[in-house]
Amino acid sequence: MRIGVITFPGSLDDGDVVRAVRRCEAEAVPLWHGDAELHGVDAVVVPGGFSYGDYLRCGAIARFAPVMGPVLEAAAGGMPVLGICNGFQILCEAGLLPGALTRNAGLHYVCRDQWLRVENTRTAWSTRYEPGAEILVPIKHGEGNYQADKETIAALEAENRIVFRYIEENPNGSRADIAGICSANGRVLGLMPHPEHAIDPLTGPSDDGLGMFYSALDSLVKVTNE
Amino acid sequence: MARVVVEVMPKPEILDPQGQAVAKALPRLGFTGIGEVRQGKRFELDVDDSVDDAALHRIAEEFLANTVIEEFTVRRVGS
Amino acid sequence: MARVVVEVMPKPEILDPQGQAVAKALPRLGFTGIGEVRQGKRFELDVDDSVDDAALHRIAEEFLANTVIEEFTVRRVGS
Amino acid sequence: MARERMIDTTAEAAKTPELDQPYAELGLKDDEYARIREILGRRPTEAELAMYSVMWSEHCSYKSSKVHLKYFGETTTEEMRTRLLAGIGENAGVVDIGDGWAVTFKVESHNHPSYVEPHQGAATGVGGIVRDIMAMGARPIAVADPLRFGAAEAEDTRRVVRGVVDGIGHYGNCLGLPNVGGELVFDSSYNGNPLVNALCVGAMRSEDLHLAHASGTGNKVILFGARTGLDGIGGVSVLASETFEGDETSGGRKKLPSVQVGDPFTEKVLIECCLEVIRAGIVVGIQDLGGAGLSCATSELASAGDGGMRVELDRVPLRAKDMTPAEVLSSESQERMCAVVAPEHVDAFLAVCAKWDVTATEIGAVTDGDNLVITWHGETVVDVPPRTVAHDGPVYQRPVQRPESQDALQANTSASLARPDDLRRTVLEMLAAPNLAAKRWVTDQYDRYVRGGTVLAQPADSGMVRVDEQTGRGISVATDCNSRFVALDPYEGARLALAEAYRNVACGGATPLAVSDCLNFGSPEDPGVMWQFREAVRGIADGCAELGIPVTGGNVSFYNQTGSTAILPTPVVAVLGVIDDVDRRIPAGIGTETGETLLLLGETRDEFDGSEWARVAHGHLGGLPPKADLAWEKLLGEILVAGSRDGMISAAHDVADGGLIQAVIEMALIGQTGARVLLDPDQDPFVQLFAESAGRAVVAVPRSEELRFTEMCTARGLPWRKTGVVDAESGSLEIQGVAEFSLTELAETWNATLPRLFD
Ligand SMILES: Nc1ncnc2c1ncn2[C@@H]1O[C@H](COP(=O)(O)OP(=O)(O)O)[C@@H](O)[C@H]1O
Ligand SMILES: [Mg+2]
Repeated sequence: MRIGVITFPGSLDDGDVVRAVRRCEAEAVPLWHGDAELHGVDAVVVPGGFSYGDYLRCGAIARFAPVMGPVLEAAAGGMPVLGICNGFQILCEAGLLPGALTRNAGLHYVCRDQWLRVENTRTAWSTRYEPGAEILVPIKHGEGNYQADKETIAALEAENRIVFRYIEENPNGSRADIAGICSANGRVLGLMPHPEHAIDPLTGPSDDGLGMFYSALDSLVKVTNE
Repeated sequence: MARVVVEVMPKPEILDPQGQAVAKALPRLGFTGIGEVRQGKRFELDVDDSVDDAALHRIAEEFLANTVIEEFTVRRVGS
Repeated sequence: MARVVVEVMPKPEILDPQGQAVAKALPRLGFTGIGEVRQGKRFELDVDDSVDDAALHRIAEEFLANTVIEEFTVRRVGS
Repeated sequence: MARERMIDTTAEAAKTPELDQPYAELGLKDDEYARIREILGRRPTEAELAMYSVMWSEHCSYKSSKVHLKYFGETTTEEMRTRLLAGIGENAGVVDIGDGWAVTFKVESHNHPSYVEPHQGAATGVGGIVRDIMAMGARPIAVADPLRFGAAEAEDTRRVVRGVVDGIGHYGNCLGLPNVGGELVFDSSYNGNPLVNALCVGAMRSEDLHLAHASGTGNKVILFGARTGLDGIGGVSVLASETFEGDETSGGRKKLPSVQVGDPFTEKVLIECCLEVIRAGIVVGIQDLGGAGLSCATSELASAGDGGMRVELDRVPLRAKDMTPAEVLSSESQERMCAVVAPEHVDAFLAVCAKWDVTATEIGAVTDGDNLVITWHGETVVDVPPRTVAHDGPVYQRPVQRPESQDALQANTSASLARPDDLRRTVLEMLAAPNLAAKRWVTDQYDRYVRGGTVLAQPADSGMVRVDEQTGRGISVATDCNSRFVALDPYEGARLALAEAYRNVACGGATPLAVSDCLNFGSPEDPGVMWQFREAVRGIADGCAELGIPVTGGNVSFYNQTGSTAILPTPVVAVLGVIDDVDRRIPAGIGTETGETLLLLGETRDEFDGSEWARVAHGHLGGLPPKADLAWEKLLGEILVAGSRDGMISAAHDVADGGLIQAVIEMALIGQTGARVLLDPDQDPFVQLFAESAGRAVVAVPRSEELRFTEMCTARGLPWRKTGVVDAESGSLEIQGVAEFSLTELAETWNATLPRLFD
């Protein structure tokens, strides 16, 4: 299995995603923002960081990068795509996911270990979790406050597209405690928390994040078998 | 060369934590009589005369503003 | 109630990385003919009629703008 | 055109030897100016004057501190140097940590800018120290930020705290560097003068070590990174206005604020770009641009090489219009680096820069002459021996005098202070005091996870990051300084700062290896301050000799004062440690196993002078600091490391501000596990709970290891006492016979203070 990891100028957690992918014994394929080519990968991760400095708005400049063209095409064709933090912001800016991520309600950047509930275990990135599972994953962002109009939120709820919700405490004011959402077909997932920083209790609060990467591998195996 | 101003403000129905924080802080600093505050962005662009209004509108709509959460105005303010 | 607009822009001699990033990105997005871009803030305040211009000036100067690196204008735009 | 004619050249200088020059406004003394004339055999040009004045400033030339700092070198033995690959004098010291890895670290201050513009001042402080580390050829891997602010409740503190923390967070987070530690101290002596110190650690393969050299005639000098603007020129704008008569239309400029705005994104790509050219082996030397900008970079590069250097200054990419050569040389625009590159590698170098979209320009070359020659549109504006700018600045023997008030200060001990009856209340009051309260409000604004190698970070005693993913080798770093102790006795206080940082590193299970410092003091023109300074330097140096670890570098910041009152002397000490496998790190929180024993290592004495209790309960500062016994600290360190190696310790925390009870409460809250504290019936409970005797740590030891561990302590002569038991079921902390607290009550008390003050 080959999982592509995009590096934009200003990406920070790309190396950590590569580490997480390797931990699951899949092949991590570095993808460069300026290269409009996915090099035959089976899935793509858009990692966290401050792409292009996150000037203007988070993700606003990155979504125009050459590599994003093929990402949009592949997503339309059902390829699993995961956007983490800045990656989530980029996917929203690019229109792959609805809504937008705005300044945290507390106006501070927040780095902490956060409990999440897994609300949907049927997406390409969440099948390894038990329904309703509670997982502990770091968050670290200044603009993770998910906003969309009422209809969009209602539709996300109705279609069970809210995949992860903050529990115990909402760290950023996000509507409906949204931590992560998916596309209508469940193949594209965006979330603010960082599964790649929860792969080993030595360097993170848990290894709960590995489930996301294993889920993707499962879904790829299934697709291949079908 | 013309100077163009693009103003981008959060849509009224979208929560504006920055504006709210300002409104909340003002009385603490001894300033009363301020009701709601909204905070947005202001861009000043130096624009070649070859750039027409339609292009400016697209720059604002597709790039400077995120129309999911923001609204914008474009204005030429002279050269 | 009046509507007041405060515009805050980086001083000309101060680095404006945001504006620069926008200017640099535009050609990549296919928009040419834009020279310099500067990015600032825009505040809309709903203000009681009791608040006079001097108070508004102080709010802008002491709070909304950081006059070490920014300059500002205050404008009443009607009610 | 008009302006170009007015550029002051060396030819012009030779023709107009008697021209009045504004050297005093630029901070040069009469005799310093006379020396410059003597060196050059003529008056300096405007650009030369700008160069000398910044490079001979206190900040760049260490003119007041040099004679004292020499003591660090004199006290460093060959044995202490064995792991040192580069020491004092380089951009940052470099230490061999094993497995082929070298680590470099340094602390710098950005105090004054952070008061004027807290966000940008602090942000650019981080940016500057990171470039120092890059200049050694290392990849920055972690940052830490020792901070001191005015009284927590004071009027202006909120503005400064919020701006500084936001600035450090924004810049460091955006660079992708985990923030793994620091300090947060409030004291009214910092009211008008916060201390914003920033530390960066970098790692590299030993063979990649790059010192700033410019050897090799014909090698090219390349400036890369951000464009050069008018930021941070401050003093030098005097030149413009003096020469061009002030008003803006004729080309003079308003006095510019010396504020620089940082662009962390540009710095992030600069890091990647630098590392790529270093890895490709296509640079001869590399130098950061920090204070004094191009003046510093060109003169230091040139004087570190074996020849001269020629620079075409008009090739420097500018951001502002009509800058003069003096302004270009003095600009402190951020996010710039300078490299020396062999001609055959220039294309490859520029290609890497293009890949990262980093502006890069060849601005000159190494020559076989002796001088640094700088031209502007073909005319020579600087022609100087580079060493005279970079290294031969003035050296002062400032008067040193122990202040008369010192005796009275030391005589005013805490012995007469009323001690509390209600210890329960005192525990809670202390826990909520701004200097002891939880630092989460600050540390939650910093990314500690990025790079995926952080093993310990706040609220642990030290920050620890993995350096080698294969072997698990890692480094650890802690910074400390109790400036109240330093005020009472600068020599002992500085040794205590060293002792505490050393102990904090050992508490994580790492072996301390090297020291860096950031010496923050008042005005060097005050003989009393110079006395504090000299004593502190001696204290650190002697302490290092006792511990057997070298000082590898540091930074001096003078003129820190609120009004005319100097800050408490604050020599911040940073200790770097190594651990062969981060998997055996010792956490600070208890709860790995229930029923573990809590042991207090070290000895508790009735020591309250300068303590946090004296401050909180009585606003008192006087007497003599606790005793520092470094042989003992060393032994304690060895025992902690041995305990970690043999799996005998499951948690450890040093005992410092607030005493034993503060340490135990923190261990319980971090581990979210209750405990019972057992006091010695023969000793005063107040003293046991709150005294700040040095050389102590609390460790949690699994029952099965208790005997083995205590026997080791006894055999090696380290006093220990059983001071409690971990009680996972209780959800509370009980001090037997004194008081009981639920963990919830403690957590709320500990966590509430900073949000209340600063949100
Ligand atoms: N400004 C800061 N930035 C980052 N971490 C900090 C800062 N201030 C304090 N910390 C962290 O908070 C924790 C508690 O600090 P402190 O009580 O000063 O530790 P110690 O007494 O062990 O030196 C430590 O992990 C320290 O590194
Ligand atoms: Mg400690």
